[in-house]
Formats: sequence, C-alpha cells, structure tokens
Amino acid sequence: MRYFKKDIITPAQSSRWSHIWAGFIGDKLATLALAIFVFYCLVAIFAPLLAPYNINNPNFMDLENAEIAPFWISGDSRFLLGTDAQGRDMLSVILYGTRLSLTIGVCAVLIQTALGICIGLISGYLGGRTDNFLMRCADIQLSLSTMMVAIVFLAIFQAMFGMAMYQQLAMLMLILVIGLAEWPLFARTIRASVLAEKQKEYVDAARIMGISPKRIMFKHILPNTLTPVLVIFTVQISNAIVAEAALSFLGLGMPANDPSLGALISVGFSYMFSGSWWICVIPSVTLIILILVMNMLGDGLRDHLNPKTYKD
Amino acid sequence: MNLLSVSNLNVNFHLKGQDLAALIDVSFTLNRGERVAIVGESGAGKSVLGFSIVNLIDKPGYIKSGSIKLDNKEITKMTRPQLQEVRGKRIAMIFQDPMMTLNPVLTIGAQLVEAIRSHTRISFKDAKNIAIEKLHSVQIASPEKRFHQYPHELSGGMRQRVIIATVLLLNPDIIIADEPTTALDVTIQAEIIQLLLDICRNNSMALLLISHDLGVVSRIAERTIVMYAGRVVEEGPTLEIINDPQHPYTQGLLNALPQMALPGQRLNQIVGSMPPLNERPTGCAFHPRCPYATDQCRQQQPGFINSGVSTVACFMVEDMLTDTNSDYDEEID
Amino acid sequence: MFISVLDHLKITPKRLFPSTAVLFIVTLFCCQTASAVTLKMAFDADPVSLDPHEQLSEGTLQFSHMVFDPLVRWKQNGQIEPRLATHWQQITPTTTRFFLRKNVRFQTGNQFTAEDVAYTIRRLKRSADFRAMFDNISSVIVINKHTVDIRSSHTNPLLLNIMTYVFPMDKVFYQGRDQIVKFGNSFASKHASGTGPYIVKEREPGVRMVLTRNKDYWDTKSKGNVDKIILTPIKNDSTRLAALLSGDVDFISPVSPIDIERTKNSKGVQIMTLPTGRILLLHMNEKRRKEFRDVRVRRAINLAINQPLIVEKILKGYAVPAGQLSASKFLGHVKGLQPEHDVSKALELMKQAGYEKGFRISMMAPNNRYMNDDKVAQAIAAMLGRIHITVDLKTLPKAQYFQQYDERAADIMMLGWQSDTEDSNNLYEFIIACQDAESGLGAYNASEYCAPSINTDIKLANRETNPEKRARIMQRIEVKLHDDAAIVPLYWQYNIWAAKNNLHIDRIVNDQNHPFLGDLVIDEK
Amino acid sequence: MFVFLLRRLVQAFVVMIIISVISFAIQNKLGDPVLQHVSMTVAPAERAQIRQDLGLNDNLVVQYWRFAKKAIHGDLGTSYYYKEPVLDVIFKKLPATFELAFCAIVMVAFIAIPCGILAAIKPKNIISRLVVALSTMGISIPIFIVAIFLVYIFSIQLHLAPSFGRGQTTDVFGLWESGLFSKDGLRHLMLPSISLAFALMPIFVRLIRAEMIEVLQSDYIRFAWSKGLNTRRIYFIHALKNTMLPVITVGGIQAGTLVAYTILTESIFQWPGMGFLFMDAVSRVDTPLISAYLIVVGGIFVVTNTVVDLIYGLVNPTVKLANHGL
Repeated sequence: MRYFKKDIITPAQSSRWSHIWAGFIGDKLATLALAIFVFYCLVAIFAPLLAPYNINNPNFMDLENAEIAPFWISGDSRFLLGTDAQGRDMLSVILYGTRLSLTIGVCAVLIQTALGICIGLISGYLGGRTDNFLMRCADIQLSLSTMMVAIVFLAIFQAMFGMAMYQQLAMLMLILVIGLAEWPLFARTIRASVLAEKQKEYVDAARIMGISPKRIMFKHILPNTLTPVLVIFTVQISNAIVAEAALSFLGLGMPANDPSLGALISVGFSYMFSGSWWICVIPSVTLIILILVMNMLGDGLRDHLNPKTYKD
Repeated sequence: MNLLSVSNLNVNFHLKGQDLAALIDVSFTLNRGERVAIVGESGAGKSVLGFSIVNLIDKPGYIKSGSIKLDNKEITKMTRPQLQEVRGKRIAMIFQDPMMTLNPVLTIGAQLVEAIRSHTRISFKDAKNIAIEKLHSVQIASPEKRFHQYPHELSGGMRQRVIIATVLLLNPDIIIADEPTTALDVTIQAEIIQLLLDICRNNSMALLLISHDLGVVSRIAERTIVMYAGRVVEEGPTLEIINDPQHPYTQGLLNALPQMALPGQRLNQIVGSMPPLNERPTGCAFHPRCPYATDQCRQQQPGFINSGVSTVACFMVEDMLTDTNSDYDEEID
Repeated sequence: MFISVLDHLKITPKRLFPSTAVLFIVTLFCCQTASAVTLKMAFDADPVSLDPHEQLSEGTLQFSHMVFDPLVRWKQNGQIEPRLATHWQQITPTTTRFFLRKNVRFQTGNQFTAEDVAYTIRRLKRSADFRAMFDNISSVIVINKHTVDIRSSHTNPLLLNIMTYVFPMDKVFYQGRDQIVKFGNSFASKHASGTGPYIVKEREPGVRMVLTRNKDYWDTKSKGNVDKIILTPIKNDSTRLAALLSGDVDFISPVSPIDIERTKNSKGVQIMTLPTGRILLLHMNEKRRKEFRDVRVRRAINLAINQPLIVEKILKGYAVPAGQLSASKFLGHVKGLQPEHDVSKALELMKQAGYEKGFRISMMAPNNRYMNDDKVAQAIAAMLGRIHITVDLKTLPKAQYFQQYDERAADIMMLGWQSDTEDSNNLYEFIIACQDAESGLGAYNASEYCAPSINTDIKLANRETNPEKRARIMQRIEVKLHDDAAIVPLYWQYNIWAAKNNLHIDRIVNDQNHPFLGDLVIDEK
Repeated sequence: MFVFLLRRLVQAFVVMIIISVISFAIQNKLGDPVLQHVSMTVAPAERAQIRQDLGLNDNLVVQYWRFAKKAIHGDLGTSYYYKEPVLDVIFKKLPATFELAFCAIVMVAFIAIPCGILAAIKPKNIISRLVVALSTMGISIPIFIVAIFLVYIFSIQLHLAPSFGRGQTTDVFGLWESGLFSKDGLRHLMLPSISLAFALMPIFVRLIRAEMIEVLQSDYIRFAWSKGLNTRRIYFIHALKNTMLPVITVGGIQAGTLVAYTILTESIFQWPGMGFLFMDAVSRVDTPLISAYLIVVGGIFVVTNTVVDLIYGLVNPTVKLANHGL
C-alpha cells in the first residue's frame, strides 16, 4: 500500500490524529480492545472502591472460608468469584492483582521507554562509535532474554537489600528489573526513526541555525518518532505483564500476601486439577484477556498509525 | 483500431468503511507506436491509472466500472493466467524508483531470465544470452559481469537501465513508464529519457509515460493527458497543450515550470494542494484552487468539449467557445 | 527396538539372514523382559551417591534399603524387626551382643560376617552425617564370625533405634578405597556392594536409577516379586502425579494433600497415608524481639493459631494438629496437651503484656520443603493479624531458607523435624536445647529459648534405660515447653504414597518413608 | 570473514568473563551448598569445617582467582552433586536440550512459515483469519498454562503421550544420546517440543505475516507482477526470501527466549536437559554447575548469533560480514 498511501491520506499534521482516531474507531476489534483496556484501567484505579472486601483488613483472610466455589456454583453470595485456599475473596484479590500487574507493567514500560528513547536518540544522533557500541550492547541485551536478565538482577537486588527488605521492595524491584531488561526494543526503533529523520531538511536547517544537539533531539526529532513508540509501548506493557507473571511463577515475583495476577496464578497452580479450579482459572483468564487486549490494541495502533517499528 | 482503449474507467478505494473514487470516468486510447504522457500533481490518480491498465491495483483499490481493452480484449475481465500473459509480454512497466524496483536478494541475471522463461519455453542458457544482449542494448558495459551481480552493486541509473532491459526482453507492445526519471540525477535523467525514446522509436512500441514533469513530457510524448483529482481534465497533442493550455489547471502547471516563466517574473505556483480522496469537493474538483471559479464550477462537473487545441473539461473554456470571442482569446495569451 | 529391526529388514533385504538372527535374539530378549515385573517409581529425590554413609537423607536411606540390608528395621507398627541381626541380648548395661544371620552373601559374592558389621560401624563413625548418632558407641568387638559386641560409652536406651542405620557394607570390597567424600567422587560413591534385594544396574544422577533383583537374596521368605526398579526423581508435585495418572510410573511419593481427592477418584490408583513423627513448628526468636521474651505474648501467639483449621483446610486433614513436639507414638508424648485456639483470650494476654495495639514482626518459611509449607505460613500470618501482630512473611526455596535459618534471619521461623531415632529426645536435642555449636545441641533452636532444666533432662533421658522413667523425664520437658509456650507446635505431617492398584504398597510403607521395596508384591495383570 | 570470526571469538570471551564474574557475585545468595549436602543433624561446627575445606570462606576475589586459573585450562570446577567436571555434566545434557529445541524449531519452521505466508497472501481466508486470531491468543497465553493443559489432555486423559522424561535413547557414535531414533524417544519428545514450539510459534507467525504483507507491497514485487511472473514464483522466490531476512534476525534474538523457555519446559516435563539441570543445580545450590551453565549458555548465545549473522550474510547479498559487529 505504500505506493498509494501518501496519495490518499493527507499529511496535514493537525487533522492527522483525528483521522487516525476516526479510522481506529472504525476498526471494531480495536475499539473493543480499547474499551476492555479502559475497563481494566478503571478497575485497576478504583480497585479499593470496587473490591467488596478490604484486603488489608486482618480479617480479610479467613481460613474458615477457604476454597468456596464461585457464587454460581456454591450459591454463597458473599463471594462472587469464590475464595482461594486461604479464604480470601477472589474478586477482591483479582481486582488488587490487576491493579498491581498493570502498575508494574506500565511503570516498567515507562522506564524502558525513557531508557530506550535516551539511548536511541544518542545512538542515532551521534552515530559512529557510540552508535556501534550502544547497538552492540542492545544486541547482547536482546539475546539474553528478559527472564535471564531478570533472574540475575533480582538475585543481585536480593543480595543488596536482604530478604526482609526485598519483600517490601518487591514491586519496585520488579518494575526496575523488567524496565531495565527490555530497553533495546525502544532504543532500536528510536534510533531507526532518528536516522530516517536526520536525513530530512528540517534537522539540517535547525543545525545550521545553531540549535544545540540536545534541543534538536528532544524538540525536533523526538516528536516525529512518537508513533512507533506508542505502538511498542502498548505491546510492551503486555510483555511486561507476562514477564512479571512468569517471574512470579518461578517464585521471583510478588510475595504471596501481596499478589499480582501472576503470583495468583502461581499460587493457584497446584489447585488447577484439584477440583478448586477457580483459584487458578479465574486469575488466568483475567490475565489472558488483559494481555490479549493489549496485543489487539497494539495491532490496531500499528494498522492505523502504520509506523516502521523494529520488529520483534 | 486502437491498440489500447480505456473507456469510462472508475477505480475506487475501499478505505475505513468509505468507498472513495480514485479514478472517475477516465477514457483515452493509445495507438501502436504512439507515445502518450499522463501528467498531473501527485494524488491526481496517474499512477493508479497506470497500474489499473495491467490490473495491478492493490487492495483496497478495485476497478469499479469501465473497460480497458487491449486489441479489443477486455483486460478487466481476464483471469489470472491471461493477465500473466499480458503483463510483461504485451504491456510492460517501468517504475519510479529503480532502487526499489529490483529485488535486492536476487541477482540481476535471475530477475532477467525469469521474465523470459515465464513467458517462453526456452533454456536457461538461451534466456541468458537474450538477457545479456538486451543489457548490451541498453548500453550497460560488461553485461556478463552485471548478470551475476546483485542490484545493490549497481548505481541508480544503471539499475533503471537494467529495468528497461527487463522490459525489452519480451518486446512488448506497450511500455507504461511511471515517473521513470524522478528518482535519478538530472544528468542521468536525460540519458534515460533518450534511451526510452530510442527504444520506442526503434521497436515501434507504444509508451504511456506517467509524469509530473512537463519538461520531460514535452521531449517524449506526442500526446498528453492532464489529470486532476482522478479525472482527465485536458487531452491533446503535447505541443499544442504546452503552447496553448486550455484548462486553468494545465495553465497553472505550465506556469510553475521555470523555463516557462518570463525573465524577471516570479514562478506562479498553483495555490493550495490536491485534495485527498476523502475530501474531494463537489462540482469541478479544481474549483477551490481555480482563479476563475464560478458558482457553476462549484456545483457541476463540466463535460468535455473540443476547444480546437485540445479536449478539455472546463466551464470557462466552454463559455468562451460558445461566445466565440476570439479577441478575448488573444487577451488571455 | 522391534520396529527398528523391522525397518532394518526392509532396507537391506540382502542381509536377511543375519537380520533374522538378530530378530530372533531380540525377540527372545523382549519375551524375557516382558515376563519380568518392573516397578517404575517416582519419588521427590534420589540418592546423592551410592555411598550409604555420604549423606543422611531420605533418598540415601531409601537407597540403602534397596541395595543394603540393615541389622534391624522398623515395622509399620513401630516394632523392631530383625534383619541381618537375627537376635540380640544385652550383656552389660553398656554392651549388647548381636547374633548375625548366616549364609548371607554380598552382591560381590563375599560372605557376610561380623567383620563387615564392625567395619561398617567404624566407617559410620567417620561419616560427618552419621557420626553424631554413633558417638556413644565406643567400640565394636568381633566375637566370632557371626557374633558381634557393641559397646557404648554410657547406657544407651536407643541402641536398637540406631542399629536401624547400620547397613553392613562389604568390607573386602570397600576396604582400602573407602574414603567418604562429600564433594567429589570416591570409589564408594560409584560402586556398591550390599546384601540387599536389588543391585544397581545404571545410574544417571537426577534422572534415573535402574536396579535389578538380587537373584541370591538371602530373604527367600520375602514375597517380593519385583525384578526391576526404575527410579526417577520428580521434584514437582503435579508432574509426579501426572506421571502416575498417565500411567508412566507405578508408584509415587509424596502426593500433595490438595491432589488426594482427585487421585482417589482416579481409576486404578490407590492412596496410602501414614501419620509420621515429623513435627512442624514455629520458633519465636527471643533474642531478636523483646516482645517474645514475655511468656504472655508467646502464649497469645499459641492461642491465636488454629492448628486444626490449618490441618483441615490446607492439608485437607492429612496431618495431626499438634500441641506438643512428640507424636503420640513417642515416649515423650503427653496425652493432655492439645492445641488450644482462643482469639479473645489471646487478645486479653496481649493487652496484659502491654501490646494491645500489636507490633510488626518478620517471618520466614520455606516454600518447597514441607507439604504446603508456604500456604501454612501464609495462613499463620493471617491468624496473627487477628491479634494485631502484623507479619512480613517471606517464603524461600529450601536452599536459601536454611541458610537464613542458620543466620536466624527472621523473628519467626518455621521448622519441620523428623526424629532420626524415632524418639522424642532427638527433637529436644536439636530444637529446644540451649545452643552449643560444638556438640550441635540446639542447632535448630531458632527461638533462642534456653531452659537449663531441659538440657539436664535431655542428658538424663539419653542414658535412662528404664522406659517408664525415661518417659517421665521426657514428658517433663514437654510440659515445661508447653507452660513456657516456648515454641508453637503446628502439626505432625503424614506420609502419602500413591500407586497403581496392583501394587501392594500397604504392606511395605512405613512412617519414615523408606518403603521396603524388596518385599513389594505386584499383581501381574 | 576471518576478522569477523576473530571479533566474535573475542566477544564470546568477554561475554563469558562477564558472566562468570556475575555468577560468582551472586552465588552466595543462592544458598549454602554445604547445607544441601549434609544432613540437618550435622553440628554447625562440622559444617563450618566443611565450608572451610571447600574454600568457601575465602573472600570472593580469592575464590574467583582460583576459579579463573583453572578455567584457563578448561576446568570450570566440579559439580557438588554430580561429582564430575561441570563441563562434562553439561555436555552430557546438551543432546537432550538440543533435540528438544531442534524439534521445536522444526515445528515452528514447518508451521509458522506456511501459516504466516497464508495469512499474508490470503488475508480474507477463513484459515488465515483463524491463524491470526490464534497467534494473537497464543502470545497472550503463558507457556506454563499451555504445558500443563497438554499434559492433562494428552497424558492423563488420553494416554497418548508420556508426561515426563526422555524415554529410550540410542547412542549415536558414542557421542550423542539421541531420542530421535526410537519410537519411545519420539513419543516422549512430543509434548515438551509442542509446548516449546507453542511458545515461539505466535511470535513467528505474526512476524512472518507482517513482513510478508510489507514485502508484498514493495515495488519489486509489483515489478515482478508486471513482468507477468506466476504467483508461485512471486510468493515463494521473490517475497519469501525477503521476508526471511528479518525473520532470521529475530530468530537469532529469540535464541535467548528459547533458552529461557527450555528452562521452563524442561522443568515442567522433567526433561533431562540443560535447563532442567540448571533448575536442579539452583535448588541444590550446586554453584560450580550454575556458573558453568551460565557461561556455557553465554557462549551458546554468541555462537548462535554468529551463525545467524553468517546465515544472514548468505541470504542477504547486501551485507558484508567484515563490517558487521563490534
């Protein structure tokens, strides 16, 4: 389509976003994904208000209520989605878990973005040896998978802060680890965009006018690279959430008394075939839908923004 | 009989729930050995027209109605194998950017030989000989060496020559050249144009040149078709059109050319830009940019009339012809 | 195998004759193996070495019972059963004479004699892991070929219990190359010669071990009919269970209590459970927290924790709620000490102690050492929340947990303990005795609770041979512990096995989890 | 070419040194190896002695120096549990992991490539819509859930495939324990390789589809059409080769993911390969083995990347290897 696109859609900047928006809304799947995502976000933000129980209340976890099936099976109206092995209300736990997972996902990706943008801009703009070195680092970082990096980082963090401290810092650690592990994707995309933008006249013009490189990068080049960043951002959030879930599954994630969705699945895993399937299945479904939605949203954005991203 | 005749061709794009017209009621003919140019700004639908002729429009574009006849055979109704026969063998295309037109991972030779062998049953060796001969004929030095090279090892001009050689392989009746020189250096442009011209003349091939460059057009084409916003607005012999453009848009295009401007006079760019597909105005699509626009232009689509110089779709010309005021004519000049 | 031979046939018809010969041999071989009874079992660990003295662990003991034979062994009912020792008698208060079975041969063919017993006990005294247990055995005297005297440095009420750990090794085979190497290879870690029912055929550490029946096994009365054992260690509970349910293995242990219901409902599979003496308890560190030095706080914690509920909900009833350390079959068990649960009383005690508003503590527990250990810990943390004690709980894999345990890294730590000697005193020595790095006393006393009277009683109980007097001493310790609320006993764990229905595992399992596989009978289908 | 390989060799060396330093730095945090190898009843004083004998009480720099001196001679230490040189242990497990990864990659190649192409050239087709939908769902479902469901359905319910282990292996030239040549071995390979493939498949299907769509819109494909080439030649010669370029690059990057996923898969299926070995070593605090595994995996990464670059160079005529890499 490349051949015609420029003929069909005006590059007029002002109306561009409204065009994209219109197109996006026209895409039913993407709209649905967006709606569900917004729903998730609202749930995450208002979890304390929505949750039927306060999870911080010492009475919240009552072993007496352990493993009650969801409302539609047990008929127990106190617990809409049933309770887990510790007697916690599944609905409340899942609401808070979603909040945690999303927070970790979004914050981690924010770190990735910040890091990726800085490195990508520097690398693309300065070029030469710096570029070569940074991209090689990115290669190495990419080839060691997130999981490996995370395991090593988490071990180091545990060493630095000690076990008890780690417990309280777990969320921060996870954000940092996942944030630090996946910057290369952003860096590469930004770099590619910068290289493309650098060719264009306005950058030369800006340089001739004596504007500092930093200003050129942030004021002039960066805004033009935002489209691919937005797409990766969406997809990366889902990746970050999955990474957190996998780390929790390996026992490196959130502690059991402050569970993210991944930790919930991990804890519930042994109940999968024990009859109390809801302990594992409900958080799994919640997680899978969230990730699916993020991916669909990413696909939608990709279709409608049509950026060149570094593929992964 | 016309070699190629396009009549009332409508091509639409199905975009985001809207059905947008990219070509509206386009008709023209091409005779054997004739060289015709299609000019217009980008977005006018020239390229769409070029691709429609060999039925190569990508989704979401499609031919809505109209006919394209090659030797009286309807191309729009052809099956895939029939189209494959037409493409390359009867109608060949040259693209705008030679850097992008050759497959980067295949050797020049492979890309040449496959073109021959997909149409004629001959051995690889014979095909190779033909290919080398053609490379030679487009003035490529040491064609045997080039044959085994990859596109990235060649310069832009060289690649365009290779493409022309590819096109020549099967001796087609029509060459559609879509802005064949736009992406090249000025010096090479001239060479390539000359090459195209020579080839068409020597082999009596018809050429459909798609270009926005009236300078190039004036050197090659015998006849010119001017397009704006998916419609043909003026058609006639190139020389006449250049000397006496009828449609305000054609005038605007010509005024924008440096060599057309009088010394000391500023270049006259047409104000504004081509509207995108989804914002096509009513009436004559050119009216928002036309200095002579009237209410009639805003509401109605003008029909074609023969101005004597060319066939043109403009109410102003129509009015003038009905007035038959020759003095007024001269004033405009 | 069969198929590959057939393929071979197809490809090279010219070599039909030799191929047929091969086929014939293979067929013979197949038929033979088909008639053999093979037991495929998956336990959570495999022996770290073929040397029975290298590590004192469940895996090693399971292995020892297959390849070696003990002098005596525990029966399911808690009685001692003669094996290589046919009978024994106490000659003096510190000397016991053991009469050994005759006509027993090692797997190498060497005759089993009293020399082997003496050699084995001497070697045990060199082993870092077993040394402590055999400390008070001062000498082993060979009386004749089949009689041996074992002398202790002082009276030893548990001599027979200890003798269950003596698996006579082939002196002729091992001598001269018998060093015990923990972190490296040795002759003994690669080669084994015992008198046991099975011979090691093949071993890939961590993956599988193959044993075949010892054709010359002395115990001809044993009904055991298993000819071949393939042991695969599978750490993950669900993978292990899946292996049984899918029919890939015949016999597994342990089974997570969560899965028991489902396993019971599966066709062709049986579950076998036995209560054990393994106690799970919590240590409240009095050195780290001044709050814990107040007996009222400790009692409040004891009252806040609802052991029966934990057992019911998390362990699905497959444990016995504990109000003391000694399980009922141990001498030290005091009948009346039951776990108490009374939150309002606990709150009252907290108030009295001046902690009405509660306090914040750290707690650690392993997450892969005991059955559902992390879930139990989490439930406990919630229960303590009720009396306003906020718990920062960290659960760790056992590899890291016990390192932390050694450092006493948290205010409350969880511990599980199985008495090696099947006797209460072993619990007291390790869990609540005052700490002494040299003797190893109180090595796991993470409460830092130290009552000199208990130490004295432990010493007394170690020498007292009169069972009644001994029981009284140990019960005294138990009552003192209860009065001081020094620790929080939780429950005694069950051992749980699952097997296909045609395995008669009920006769061979015991509460120490080393099934006597030599006696296993499998009904052939 | 030579320069390229030399550079890569240096790079591999540097990577391995860095990994060895890191693994040394963290090994104390994984637990106390002595505790794993003695009974709980062994007195603390005795344990301290064993620690001392093992040299674990020396400071890390001393320990690292001791390690480095041996490492130069190719000795990365002796596994505590296996009691053999760690490299021997790892290389003994290599075939299992390699065959698992190989089968998964083959599966991915034979399913992802056709599916991706189909989804790109026939976007309206029911099957390709299904492929797209499944691949989007596929990247959303964590591998451990997939694996456990596979076991539940195919092993427990249907008894079609064994749930764990590697089954019968045959000895190939005395070097390689292979499970590929016996029916039993292949049956055992089924579930683990499927779940491993499942983890990678959606990534590649999506990638191939996206790339193919992009390539199909390129000028050279239009030009190929305009030459009147037949459909097959355009899709499979012109488009596919270009599509494979980024796929190869990403494939190289995914090698890391593959290693991570082998750890997960092998743990779930008790597959006696390197990943399982690693998890086992971690739980046993077999520190020499952990370090060696990380170093070997680092080496494998560099080798894979080098191989990928070589393949890339072969497929893509515009790349000259000598200019590639640091």
